[in-house]
Amino acid sequence: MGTLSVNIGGLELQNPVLTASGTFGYGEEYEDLMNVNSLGGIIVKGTTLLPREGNPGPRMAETPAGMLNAVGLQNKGVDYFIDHIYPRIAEKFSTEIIVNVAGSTVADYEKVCEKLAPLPRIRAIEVNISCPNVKQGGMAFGTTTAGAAEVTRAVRKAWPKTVIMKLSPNVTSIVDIAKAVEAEGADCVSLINTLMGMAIDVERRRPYLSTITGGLSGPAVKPVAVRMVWQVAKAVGIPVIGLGGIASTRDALEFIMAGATAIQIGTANFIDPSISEKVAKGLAEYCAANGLKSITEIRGII
Amino acid sequence: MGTLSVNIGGLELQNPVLTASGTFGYGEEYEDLMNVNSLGGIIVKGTTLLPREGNPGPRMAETPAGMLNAVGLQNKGVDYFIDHIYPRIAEKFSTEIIVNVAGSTVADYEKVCEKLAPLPRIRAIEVNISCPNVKQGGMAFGTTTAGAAEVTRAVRKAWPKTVIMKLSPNVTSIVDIAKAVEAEGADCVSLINTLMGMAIDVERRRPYLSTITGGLSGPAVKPVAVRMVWQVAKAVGIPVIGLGGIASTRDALEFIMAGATAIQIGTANFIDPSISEKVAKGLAEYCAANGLKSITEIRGII
Amino acid sequence: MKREIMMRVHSARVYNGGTYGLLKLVPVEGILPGDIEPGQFVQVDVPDCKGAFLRRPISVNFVDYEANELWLLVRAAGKGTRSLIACVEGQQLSVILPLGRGFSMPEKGGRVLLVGGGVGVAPLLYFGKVLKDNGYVPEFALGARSAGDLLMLDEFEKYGPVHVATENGELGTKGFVTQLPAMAEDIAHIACCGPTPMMKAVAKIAKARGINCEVSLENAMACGLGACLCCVEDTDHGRVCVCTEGPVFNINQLKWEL
Amino acid sequence: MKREIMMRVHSARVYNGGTYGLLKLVPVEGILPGDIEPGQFVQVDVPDCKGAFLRRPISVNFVDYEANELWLLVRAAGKGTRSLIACVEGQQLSVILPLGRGFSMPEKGGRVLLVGGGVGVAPLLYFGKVLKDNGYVPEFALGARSAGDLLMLDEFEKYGPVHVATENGELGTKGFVTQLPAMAEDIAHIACCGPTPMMKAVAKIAKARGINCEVSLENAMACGLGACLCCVEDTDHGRVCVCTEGPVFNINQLKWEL
Repeated sequence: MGTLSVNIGGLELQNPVLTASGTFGYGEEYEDLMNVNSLGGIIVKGTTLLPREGNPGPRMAETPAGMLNAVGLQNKGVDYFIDHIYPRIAEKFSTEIIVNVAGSTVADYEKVCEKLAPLPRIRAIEVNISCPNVKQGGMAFGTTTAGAAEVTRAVRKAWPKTVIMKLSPNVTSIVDIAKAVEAEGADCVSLINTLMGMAIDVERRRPYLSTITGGLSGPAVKPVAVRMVWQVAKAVGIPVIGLGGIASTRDALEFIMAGATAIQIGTANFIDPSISEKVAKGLAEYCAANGLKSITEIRGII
Repeated sequence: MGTLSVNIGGLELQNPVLTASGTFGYGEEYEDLMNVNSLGGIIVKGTTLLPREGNPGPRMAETPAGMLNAVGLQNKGVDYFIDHIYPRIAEKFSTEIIVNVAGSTVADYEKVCEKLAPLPRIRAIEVNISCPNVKQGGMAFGTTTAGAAEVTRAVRKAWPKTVIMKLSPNVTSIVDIAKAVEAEGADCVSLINTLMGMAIDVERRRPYLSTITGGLSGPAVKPVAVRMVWQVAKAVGIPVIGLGGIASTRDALEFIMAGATAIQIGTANFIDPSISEKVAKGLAEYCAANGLKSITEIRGII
Repeated sequence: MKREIMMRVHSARVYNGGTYGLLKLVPVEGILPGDIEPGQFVQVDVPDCKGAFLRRPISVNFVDYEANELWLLVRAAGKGTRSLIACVEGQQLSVILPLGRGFSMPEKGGRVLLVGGGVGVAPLLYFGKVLKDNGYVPEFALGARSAGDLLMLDEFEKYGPVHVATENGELGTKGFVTQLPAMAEDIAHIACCGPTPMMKAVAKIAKARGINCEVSLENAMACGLGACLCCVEDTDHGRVCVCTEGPVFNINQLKWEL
Repeated sequence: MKREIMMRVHSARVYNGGTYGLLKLVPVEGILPGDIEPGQFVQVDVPDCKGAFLRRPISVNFVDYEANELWLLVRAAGKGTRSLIACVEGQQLSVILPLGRGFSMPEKGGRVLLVGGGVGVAPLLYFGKVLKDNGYVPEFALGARSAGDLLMLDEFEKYGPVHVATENGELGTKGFVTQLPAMAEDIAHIACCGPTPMMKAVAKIAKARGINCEVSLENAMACGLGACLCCVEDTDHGRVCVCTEGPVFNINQLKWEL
């Protein structure tokens, strides 16, 4: 086991650096610009039972140290993924490929899991119960303990490998949600998904996004994300994957010290397309410089 | 009535620009640097029944496009305010002086209201049920509809003039909280207080704040604040005062278009101490340039 | 192939009192990639600037392979672009390039008109050069609010006849590019870039007259790599990313109501 | 009285490969306020910079009323201060000044020692000048990690004898300022600024020997005006703002465990 290897609920990663769903496509979009296999893994775009065209444009607005998006789970559906995308990326990439699974109903989640389960290279799924940009399902499941528990229970039955539940920060107590999914057998939680936000084009007197509200990400949300990771990591026994505004090795260390076992890089990929590889290298350098035999030595030291 | 005059639950302001509690002291700290009387009003530091020394230092950490604070309601108590501060600022300032009232128990809030009620120049209070930096009371009241309603009911009895309830964004549904305080007779709501956040000094492997977590403010939170103002303004019949990262006339207009009757400037005062006066002027210029007879013409046009 | 390269500002000049800036960039090391096509764009990391977070997508204005220079013509639209315009000689910028699909080569024969509005003239310069190099005789129809907003006319004149229109009548025909006499004559192919209302007006003419017409879109964009799915446009083959399927589209692909 | 004034960088130089920078600022209009006291500080708005949000509190290094110059000596501690050090001649900065309470004038008679560590030497220069102007003979005890971190020695020498210590022994006594022979002799008054451990070591000596001693604190600060209550320090008169009650405190006021 290497200095950087970590275990996220049964799945061993060569290092703690993952790319966040929806910010890294299927990895192929970045392969000209970096070595995707240098990462612990990639989490591919939110995948639903049927194809979805997502929300109309405009879907993006820049905000102070962040951005709003309103993509709304655009994807070609799980069958297309299995038939056309999976074979290509399973061939191309040796790093872990984690599929982000989304749905409008509990049955949707189950069916997507069942379809993905036979794929040998998919050893973990991240279950999205926190997308603020879809009308049905999405965040609705993630903002009550009952809803989060219900999806977890169904997915747990349909998916024999590692289940990561991705949590919404738009709640009074993310700890309660985390405990609820842990109780239903989740192997791991990842947090935070985007904060629900909004921006107005004052000149045109209308919202920037077609959906009016959207999901806020980027360095702006990092303090909220670090706080939630710290709270959840103290409260649950399963590993926590931290994300929210990570744009440097220093930021990644902040999440690890707050209690994260692994981290995801999201919006920062848009600005520096090789940032995830740089952070993986940076963590190795940090361990070497500080005499750590394992990155886990500093996990949760706050 | 001027182009900029607005009414916040019974209290007429000459313009919609207020300064946020805890960011503008008692106005005197800024009087060398700007004309305090050019504002709609000032909201003075959170005031409690007994003196409080607040949290130990360090209380501040800079974050991307924002800052965390953990002041914890340091103040000399309501009696000191009445005897020593009020006479001075009531003499000095002709603009509205609004007192931010905080407490650990419902009885605390009541008593502070009773003591302040006879002061003729205090025509409104802002009730803080959302401070993330104190152990008792504070945010605890602001994160449940029952707690928020309870404080509102008590304050409503003890305070005959305008009651503004200041809401916490650290909740699943700020609309539910706003409706609960409206139902108990609040004249107005102000939002958002700070988001609970955290930052870690990676070099020293410890949190920047003595309290570990603190309140996040500044432009970073603006998209969340605009979204919540928009949601609440659509859902309640009482006026909404918007705050959260406002640093320009453009930002103020964004909140007004989202539905805010008035706005507060907070963290931006630290960077540009005359920003509140500039925004008041900027709003007047905007109305003139756009042929508005009243700033209320663009209120809630989203 | 996409690359992220560090480039140095070789020269920087502003137009119209800082409303526009022209940056000529050279790679800090090595030579420019040889596969940059007219109509493609680059993603530029904005220099330290409080108000800009994401990269700025900027169309390729010109590639001078002899001088090893990439030219970017930028309009000061916000803090990020203002910060780019304020760049000084010697400053270094991270640039990802080349991105997207550029203009198609027209069929041979018939008039080819490159129609630009405001800073939208930018990508037409390099396209004009490549057309001329390939034996075409491109004509330019360039419009702007005032004479000061008509940019780089001397450069355009190197590659073909230039027809200009200004809204205030300071230079050329008074009015919009669509009112230029050059628009009324026979046209086989149009390549167009400018504000959306102007592109729609041109597309409407092209459609009515059966002219093959491509337009370059400017949807709000985050990654520029096809990963974030933010910059989508509805087309005859679905909701697609402008950054990878465009920015140049044939008007027949678009769902524009004309 | 506090004022916000625009100032222009008249000259900028760096020390030790950019670890430190000295900015000499002149008001864009008019003359410097006449009430700037040694040990006070200013709040500088950082030029466009992605990583810095708040103003940076910087101590007054020197005021040259004849040249109408305010000098700020800055250490590159983070993005904001690096951005300040990178300022070039002619650049304009918003500065709020003068802020806080500076050093007290010592009682006449007896040795006055100004003890500085690292960039903490900054406020001692102007204090030394004012002391000399008022008939004192200040001595300076200045320490740093290496010779390159000992700043502006030629300036200090204008106002009194300078004793130096470096941790690596490159210049002066090897070790800390507390190990300087000048510290062992009789001292009536110390004014001290530097890293907290160094100030505590000096305060311990002063307390043990009954020397009147003031130190300048650097608590994390937001407004600098006494409004936000972020920079508090526990004192014998309660938890007070360093920005208004300090930054200079007599060690007897502080709750330091020495």
